[in-house]
Amino acid sequence: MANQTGASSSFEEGLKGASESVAEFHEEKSLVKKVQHWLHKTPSAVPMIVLLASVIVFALLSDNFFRATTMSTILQQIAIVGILGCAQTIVVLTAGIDLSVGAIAVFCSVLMGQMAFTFGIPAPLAIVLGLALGTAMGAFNGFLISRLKLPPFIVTLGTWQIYLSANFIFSRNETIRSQDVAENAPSLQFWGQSIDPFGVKVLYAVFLMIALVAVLSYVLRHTAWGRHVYAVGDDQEAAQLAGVQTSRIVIQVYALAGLFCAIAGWVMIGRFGSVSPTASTGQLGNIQSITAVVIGGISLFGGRGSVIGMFFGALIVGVFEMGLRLVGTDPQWTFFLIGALIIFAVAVDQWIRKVSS
Amino acid sequence: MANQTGASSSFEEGLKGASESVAEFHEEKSLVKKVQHWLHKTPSAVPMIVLLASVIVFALLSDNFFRATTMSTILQQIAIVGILGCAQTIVVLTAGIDLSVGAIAVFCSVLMGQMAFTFGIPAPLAIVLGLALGTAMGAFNGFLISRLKLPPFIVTLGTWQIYLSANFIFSRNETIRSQDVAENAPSLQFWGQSIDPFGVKVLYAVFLMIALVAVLSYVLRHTAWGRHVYAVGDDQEAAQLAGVQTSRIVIQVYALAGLFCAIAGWVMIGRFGSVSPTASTGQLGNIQSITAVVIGGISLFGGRGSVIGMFFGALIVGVFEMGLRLVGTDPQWTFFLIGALIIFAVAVDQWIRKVSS
Amino acid sequence: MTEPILKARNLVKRYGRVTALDHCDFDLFPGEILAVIGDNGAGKSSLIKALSGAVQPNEGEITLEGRTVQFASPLEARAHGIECVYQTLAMSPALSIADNMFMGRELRKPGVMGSLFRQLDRPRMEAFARQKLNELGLMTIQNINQAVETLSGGQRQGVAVARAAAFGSKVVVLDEPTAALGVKESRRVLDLIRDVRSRGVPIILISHNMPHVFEVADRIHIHRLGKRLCVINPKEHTMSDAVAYMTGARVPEGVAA
Amino acid sequence: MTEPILKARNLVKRYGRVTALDHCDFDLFPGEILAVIGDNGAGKSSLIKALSGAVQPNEGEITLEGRTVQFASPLEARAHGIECVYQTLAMSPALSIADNMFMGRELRKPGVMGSLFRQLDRPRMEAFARQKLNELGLMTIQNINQAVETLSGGQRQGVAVARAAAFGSKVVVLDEPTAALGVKESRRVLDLIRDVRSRGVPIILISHNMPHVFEVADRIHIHRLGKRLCVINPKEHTMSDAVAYMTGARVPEGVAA
Amino acid sequence: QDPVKACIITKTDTNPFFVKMKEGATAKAEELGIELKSYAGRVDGDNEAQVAAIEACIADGAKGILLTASDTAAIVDSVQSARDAGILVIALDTPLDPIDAADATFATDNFAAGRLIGQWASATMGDAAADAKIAMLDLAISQPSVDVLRDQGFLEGFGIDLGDPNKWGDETDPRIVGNEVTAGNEEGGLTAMEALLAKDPDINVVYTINEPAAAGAYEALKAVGKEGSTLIVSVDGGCPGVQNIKDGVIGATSQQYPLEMASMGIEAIAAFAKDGTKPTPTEGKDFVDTGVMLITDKPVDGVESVDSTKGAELCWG
Ligand SMILES: Nc1ncnc2c1ncn2[C@@H]1O[C@H](COP(=O)(O)OP(=O)(O)OP(=O)(O)O)[C@@H](O)[C@H]1O
Ligand SMILES: Nc1ncnc2c1ncn2[C@@H]1O[C@H](COP(=O)(O)OP(=O)(O)OP(=O)(O)O)[C@@H](O)[C@H]1O
Ligand SMILES: [Mg+2]
Ligand SMILES: [Mg+2]
Repeated sequence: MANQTGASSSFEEGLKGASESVAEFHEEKSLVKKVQHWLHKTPSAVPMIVLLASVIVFALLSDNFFRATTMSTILQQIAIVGILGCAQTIVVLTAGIDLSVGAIAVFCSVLMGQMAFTFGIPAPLAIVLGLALGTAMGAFNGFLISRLKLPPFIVTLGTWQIYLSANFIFSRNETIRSQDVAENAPSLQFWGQSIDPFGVKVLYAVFLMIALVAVLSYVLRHTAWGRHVYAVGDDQEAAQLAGVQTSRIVIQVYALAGLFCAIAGWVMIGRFGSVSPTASTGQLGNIQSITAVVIGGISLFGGRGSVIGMFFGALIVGVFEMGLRLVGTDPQWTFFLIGALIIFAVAVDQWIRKVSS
Repeated sequence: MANQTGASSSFEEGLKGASESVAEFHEEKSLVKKVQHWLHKTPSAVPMIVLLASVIVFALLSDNFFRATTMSTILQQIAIVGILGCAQTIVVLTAGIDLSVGAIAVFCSVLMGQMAFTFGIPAPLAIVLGLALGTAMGAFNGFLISRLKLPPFIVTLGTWQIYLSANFIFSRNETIRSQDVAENAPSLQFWGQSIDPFGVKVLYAVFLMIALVAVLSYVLRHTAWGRHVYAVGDDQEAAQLAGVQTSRIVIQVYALAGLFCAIAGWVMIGRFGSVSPTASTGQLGNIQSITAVVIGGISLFGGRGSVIGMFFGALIVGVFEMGLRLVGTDPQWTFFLIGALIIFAVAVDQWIRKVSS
Repeated sequence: MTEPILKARNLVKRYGRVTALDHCDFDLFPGEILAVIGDNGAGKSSLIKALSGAVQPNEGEITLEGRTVQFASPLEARAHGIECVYQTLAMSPALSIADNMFMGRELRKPGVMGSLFRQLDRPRMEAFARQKLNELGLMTIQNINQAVETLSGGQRQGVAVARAAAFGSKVVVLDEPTAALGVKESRRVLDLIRDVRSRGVPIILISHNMPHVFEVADRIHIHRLGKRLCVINPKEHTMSDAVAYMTGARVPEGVAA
Repeated sequence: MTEPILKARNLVKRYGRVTALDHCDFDLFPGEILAVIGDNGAGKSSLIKALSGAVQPNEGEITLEGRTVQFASPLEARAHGIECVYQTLAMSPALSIADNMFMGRELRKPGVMGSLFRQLDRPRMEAFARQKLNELGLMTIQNINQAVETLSGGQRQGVAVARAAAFGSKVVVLDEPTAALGVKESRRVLDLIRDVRSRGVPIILISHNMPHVFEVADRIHIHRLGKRLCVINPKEHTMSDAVAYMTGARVPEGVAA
Repeated sequence: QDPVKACIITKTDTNPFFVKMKEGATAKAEELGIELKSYAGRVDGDNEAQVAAIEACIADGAKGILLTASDTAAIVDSVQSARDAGILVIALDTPLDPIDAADATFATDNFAAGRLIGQWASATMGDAAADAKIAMLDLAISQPSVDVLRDQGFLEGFGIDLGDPNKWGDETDPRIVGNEVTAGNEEGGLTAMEALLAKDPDINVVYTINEPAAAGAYEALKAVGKEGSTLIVSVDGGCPGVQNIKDGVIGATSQQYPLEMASMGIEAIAAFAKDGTKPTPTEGKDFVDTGVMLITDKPVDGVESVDSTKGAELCWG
C-alpha cells in the first residue's frame, strides 16, 4: 500500500529527515524568575503568603496576638471549619456544592449523644453508628445528585433543611450537658483532650484536622481516585467519555463528605463538651466552609484547587477573627472588617498569582 | 488561479452539481410529539406545571388554601423575594452569584428611612437617593468582580457582611415605627397600598414584581444587551473574543442588580410598614433568591435559563410554605417538609424535561 | 464474506426538531479499516456516538459479534472493547497530559506504595506519555506536565489519538483524528492506523481528507442526510466519484434517487 | 515593495516554563493572502493571538499601518479593523447560530421598536445567517435556531468563518478555518478567502493543508519552534520544500542552521 | 498600671435589647475606667461564636466577662475554663444551666415575664378566654431558651396546659391556632401572622416573642382590618414598644431592664478586680433579679402593672 503514499500526497516527501528532538528553549534563571516559577508550580503557597502577612500585621497591632497560646486557640477554633472544609473541598472539586455539611455535623453529634444517652448504646458503638449515619446522609445527597441528576445546590439546600429540622425534632431541642457526657460517655469527648508540650495546650482535634487535610491532599494528588474527582469536576461529560465512572465517583464524594461531617460532629462534642442541637454550625457551617474553600483558591466551577489551599483559607479567616477580637473592635465593626479583609485577602492572592505568571 | 484547483485536488471535480437544498426530514406530528416539542421550546413552562400541580394538591389537602385571599397573600409574601430574584437572575446568568442582595435591600430601606427622618430630606428625594445608593453598592460589587477579577462568591460574601454591618452601625439598630412613617413620609410606604377589586386585596408591590419580571424578560430575550448577558455567562472568554465588552456588561449587571435590591428595600417599607435594620431579608434574602432562581431552572454555571422560570420558582416556594403551614402545625415539621418538597419539585421538573426531550 | 463484527440496522436519532440519523445501517467487518465520509452535519459523529453508547438511538438495533447490545454509556461500550476518539476529544482541560492519557487506567507504583497506598506511578506514566507523543511526531511539547487546556489544538488532538491507539482492543473508532494535525503528525497517525489494523483490530475512521481515506481504507461508507448512501471500494471508485456521491452531485449505481 | 500593513518584531511569549514565541518577526502586506504554516505547537496560534490582542506578548513590538500599537484585548484590535477566527472558535455554546453570528453587532428592528425599545430583528438576523451558511454549502443545518453547542464540528466552524468573513474590514485572520470542514465546504471557504482579498482586505491564513495553502497564498510564512524561519513564494518552492523546511528536514537557503 | 479589661458577650448584637445592654455596659465601663470589648454571635443561638469570644477574652487577659448565653448548657465548659483562668463570669439576662456555673447571675425571669402577659391577656378577655383563638409568634425553630421560657410562661399565665415545659409547640389545647417563627423582627412577625390568619381568620390573641415581632403582626392585622379587635402581647419594654402600647398597637408588654443588668455587671467586675469580692444573689433566689414589670394602659385586677407614661420613663431605648 506504500505505493499509494506517493500518489495521494506527493509533498510528503519533504518529511524525510524531519527533526526528531524535543523542542527546548534556553531560559534565564534570575531569582525573580525562580520565585515566580515556584509560585506558579505551587499555587497553594499563595494563600500561605497572605496568611503570614496577616499574622505579622496583627502581631504588630496587638501584644497578645503573637503568642503560642493564641496561635493554638486559633487552631482549635478552626478545627471544625477545617474538617467541614475537607468535606466541602472534595464536593466543590466535582463542581458541586454542599450546603448541608453543618447540618450533618450537628445532627451526627446529636445522634451520637442521644444514642449513648437515651438509648443506652455504648459510646464507642454510638460513635461508629453516628459516623455511619453521617456517611449515609452524604450518600443520600450523592444519590439524588448523580442518579436523579438534580442540581447539587437544590439537593443540599433541601437536605440541609431536612437534616437540621430532623435534628431539632429528634433531640427535642435538649442539650446534653458536659458533665453528663464526661461521666457516662467520655469517649464522645475524645477530641477535646489535649497535649501540653511547652505549656501550650493543643487539642487532639487540631491534630485530627491536620491529619485529615494531609491524607486528603495525598489522596487527591497521588491516587487514581483523586484524579477522577478532578476530572469529574473539570468536565463531567469528557470524564465520562474518557472512562471515568462519574456517577459512582459523585456518590462516593458526597458519602465521604458526609463521613467528614460526622467526624466534625464528633469533634464538636469534644470541643464544646456538651451535645447541643442548636449549635450554630448547623446554620453557618456551610457558608464558613465554602468561604475557606474559596479563599483557598478552589474554583466553585470545579476541577481546580487543592485541599491545602482550603486549610490556609480557614486559617486566614481564623486569624482575622481572632486578631480583630484582640484588637477590640465592636462586633459590628468586626463583621464589617472581616468582610473587607476577606475581599482584600483574595485580591492580594489574585495579584500575586498574576505577578507570578 | 483557477487553473491550480485541478492540480491541488483533482477529486474536487466531483463537486460539480452538488445538491443545493437545505436538508429536511419528515416527522410525525402526534399530539404527544407536539406537547414534547412545545415543552422543549418553552422550558419555563416546566416549573409552571409543577406549580399548578402543587396548587391542586394543597387545595385538596386544605380547605383554606384555594381561596382568592390566600392566593393574594402568597403573592404578597413572595413580592420581595421575587424582586430580589430578578437581581439574582441577571447575576446568575453571567455565571456569578450575589450573596449581598438581601443586605443591599435592607440597607437601602434603612438609608431611605434615615434620610427622611434623621436628616429631614423630603421622602421622594430620599427614595431617589436610596435607589442611587443601592445601584452604587451593586456597581461596587461589579467593579471588584470585573476589574480585579475576584470570584463573585467571595466579593459578595464580603460585601454582604460589609453592607449588613454598615446597616446596623448606621441605623444604630433603631427601628422607625410604622405610624411615624405613615405620618411623616407616606411615599415610603407607597408599595404597601392595595387595590381591592372583588374583595381580594392585591398590593401594589405584587404588580410591581410582575412588571419587573415582564420587563426583564423582554430585555433579556429581545435586546442585544440581554443576549450579551447570556453570552458572558455562557463562556466569558468566547464572548470577549467575539467582541462583547464583557467587563462593562458585568459591572452593569451588578449595578442593575443593586438597583433591583434597592427597589426591593423600598417595597419592604411598604410591606412591613416600619423601617427595620434587623429584617430577616438581610440574612436570608440571598439564599431565598438563589433558591427561586435554581428551582426556576436557571443554571448556576451561567448562560441558561429565564427570569420567568425564577418567578415560578419563587411562587413554588411560596405555595409550599403557605400550603404546609395551612396543612401542618409544627414549624419544625414544616421546615422539614419544605426541604423535601423543594427537592421533589426539582426532581419532577427534571423528569418532565427528560420525557419531553 | 464473514459476519460483521459490529452491525447496526435502522438507527434513528432525533434531537427535538432535528433528525441526525434517519434509518441508518452500518457494518464493520473484522480486521478492516472502514472509512466513513460525508458532508458536514451528515450524521457521521452521531452514528458513532450511537454505536459507542455516547447517545441512545431512538430506534434501531446494534449487534456486536452477533449479539444484540444496548450501551447505556460509553463505559459499557468500552467494557466490550470499543475505544473511541470523539470529535470533541473528551479531555479534562485542567489535568495534565499524562493524567488524561491514563484516565481510568492509571498505573500504580510497584510494592506497598502502589498496592496499599494506591500511589500513582507518575514517572512511569509521564515517560510513557512522552514516548507515545514522540511516536506521533509531537516534538514541540516542552513540558509533559502541562495542563491539556494549554496545549495547541493539534497537540491536544495528538494526545487523544495516542490514548485511543494505545489502549483499543476490539474496535477502534477515530472521529476526524487528523483534523488539527500537521503534515508530519497526520502521516504518523496514518501509520498508526495501519499498525493497529495489523494487530487485527478493525478501525472506523471518519475523515474529510480524501487522499488519506483512499490511502488507508479497505471500504468506504458514504453517509448522506443521516443515512448510509452506499459502501464503495476505494480501488474501484475514484475520489471524484466519492465526492460526487456524498455531496449529492451524483447518485451511485443501485441506489434510488 | 510597499510598507507592511501589520508588522511585528522580536515577539516573545512565555507561559511559565513553556516558550511559545521566541523572538518572532512577522509582516503582512496590503491586499495579500499570507499563509502561516508550521508543525503542531510551533506557535502559530500564539502569534496571531499576540497580533490580535488575545494575549499580551512579554517582549516585542507590533506596528499597524506604521504606528506602534498595543492591544489590551481583542476588542481593541477589532476596533482597529482586525477580525479573527480563533482555533477555539469563540462561540457561546448555549446561544443560537444567529445570536452568535451577530454577537456585538446585533441588528435592531426598524422604527420605535428598534430605536426606543431596542428590540432585536430576529427574522432579519436569521435570514442573513441562513444565507451565509448556504453560501458556505452548509445545507445540513435543519434548524437555524439551534444552539451552537448542538451543531456538528464542521457546522460550528462554518458559523465562525461566516462571521469573520462577513464583518472583517482591515485584516482578516483565519486560524485553521477548514480543519473540520468537508470537501465542498472547504472549497467554498477558499473561494470566500479570494473574495475577501478581492475587496482589498489582506488575509492571514493558518492551515495544515498544503494543497490549499499553495493554491491561495501569495506568500508563505514558515513558522518553526516559535520563530519565523523564512518566508517563501509558493510559485518558487514546491510543497515538498515547504514541508521539509517546517519540519526541520532541510534548512532554507540564507538561514543559519 | 494597665486598665482592667472586661468583655461583654451578647447573643447577637442586632437585637435592640442586646444593643442597649452593650451601651449600658460601655457607659458604665467608661465611667469606671475599664477597658471593655464586646462580642456577639451571628445568629440567635450561636454558641460557637460565644465559645470563640470567651477564648479571645482569656487570650486577652480580661478580668471579667458578662455573658448572655445563647445555649445555656452548652457554654458551661468554656465558662469553666474562663473561671479557671481567674476570670469573673457573670451571666446576664439568662441564667446558665446549672445556674452556679457562673460566678453570679443578673437576670430577669423570662418565664415570669411571659406569665405576666399571659395573666393579663386572660384577665382582659374574661369569660371569652375560654374560647380564645391564640396565635403564637415565637423566635426560631431551634427554640433557644428565652423563646421557650417566654412562650411557656405566657401559656401558663393564660391557663393552658404546657405539655413539656422545655419545648414549645407540643401543646394540644385547641385554643392555640398555631406556632410560627419570626426571627424576632417586623418582617418575621408580619409573614408569620399572615400565615396564621390564612389558617384561621378569627384569631383574637397574639403572643409575640418581642416588640418588633408584635409591630409586624399588627401590620398584618391592620391589613385585614382586625387591628382593633385583637389583643397583642409582647415582652421587652423597649421605648418603641412602650410607644406602641401608648398608640394601642400592643396591649401589654413585660418590661425588662438590660441597661441596669449591664451596669451592675460592670460594677461587680470593678469590685472584683479591686479586691476579689463577688456579688451576692438577691435574697431567696439563686440570682440577682433585676426585675420585670408589666406595662399596659388597660390594667386588670390581680396583675400589678404600670401605664405607658411610667413605662416610657423606665424604657431602655
Ligand atoms: N444535541 C443536538 N441537538 C440538536 N441537533 C444536533 C445535536 N447533535 C447533533 N445535531 C445535529 O445532527 C446533525 C448531525 O450531526 P453530526 O455531528 O452527526 O454531523 P457530522 O456528520 O459528524 O458532521 P461533521 O463532519 O461536521 O462533524 C447536524 O445537523 C447537527 O446539527
Ligand atoms: N496557556 C498556555 N500555557 C502553557 N503553554 C501554552 C499555552 N498556550 C500555548 N502553549 C504552548 O505554546 C506552544 C505553541 O502553541 P500554539 O497554540 O501557538 O501552537 P500552534 O502552532 O497553533 O499549533 P497547532 O497547529 O497545533 O494549532 C505549544 O507548545 C503550547 O503547548
Ligand atoms: Mg462530526
Ligand atoms: Mg494553533
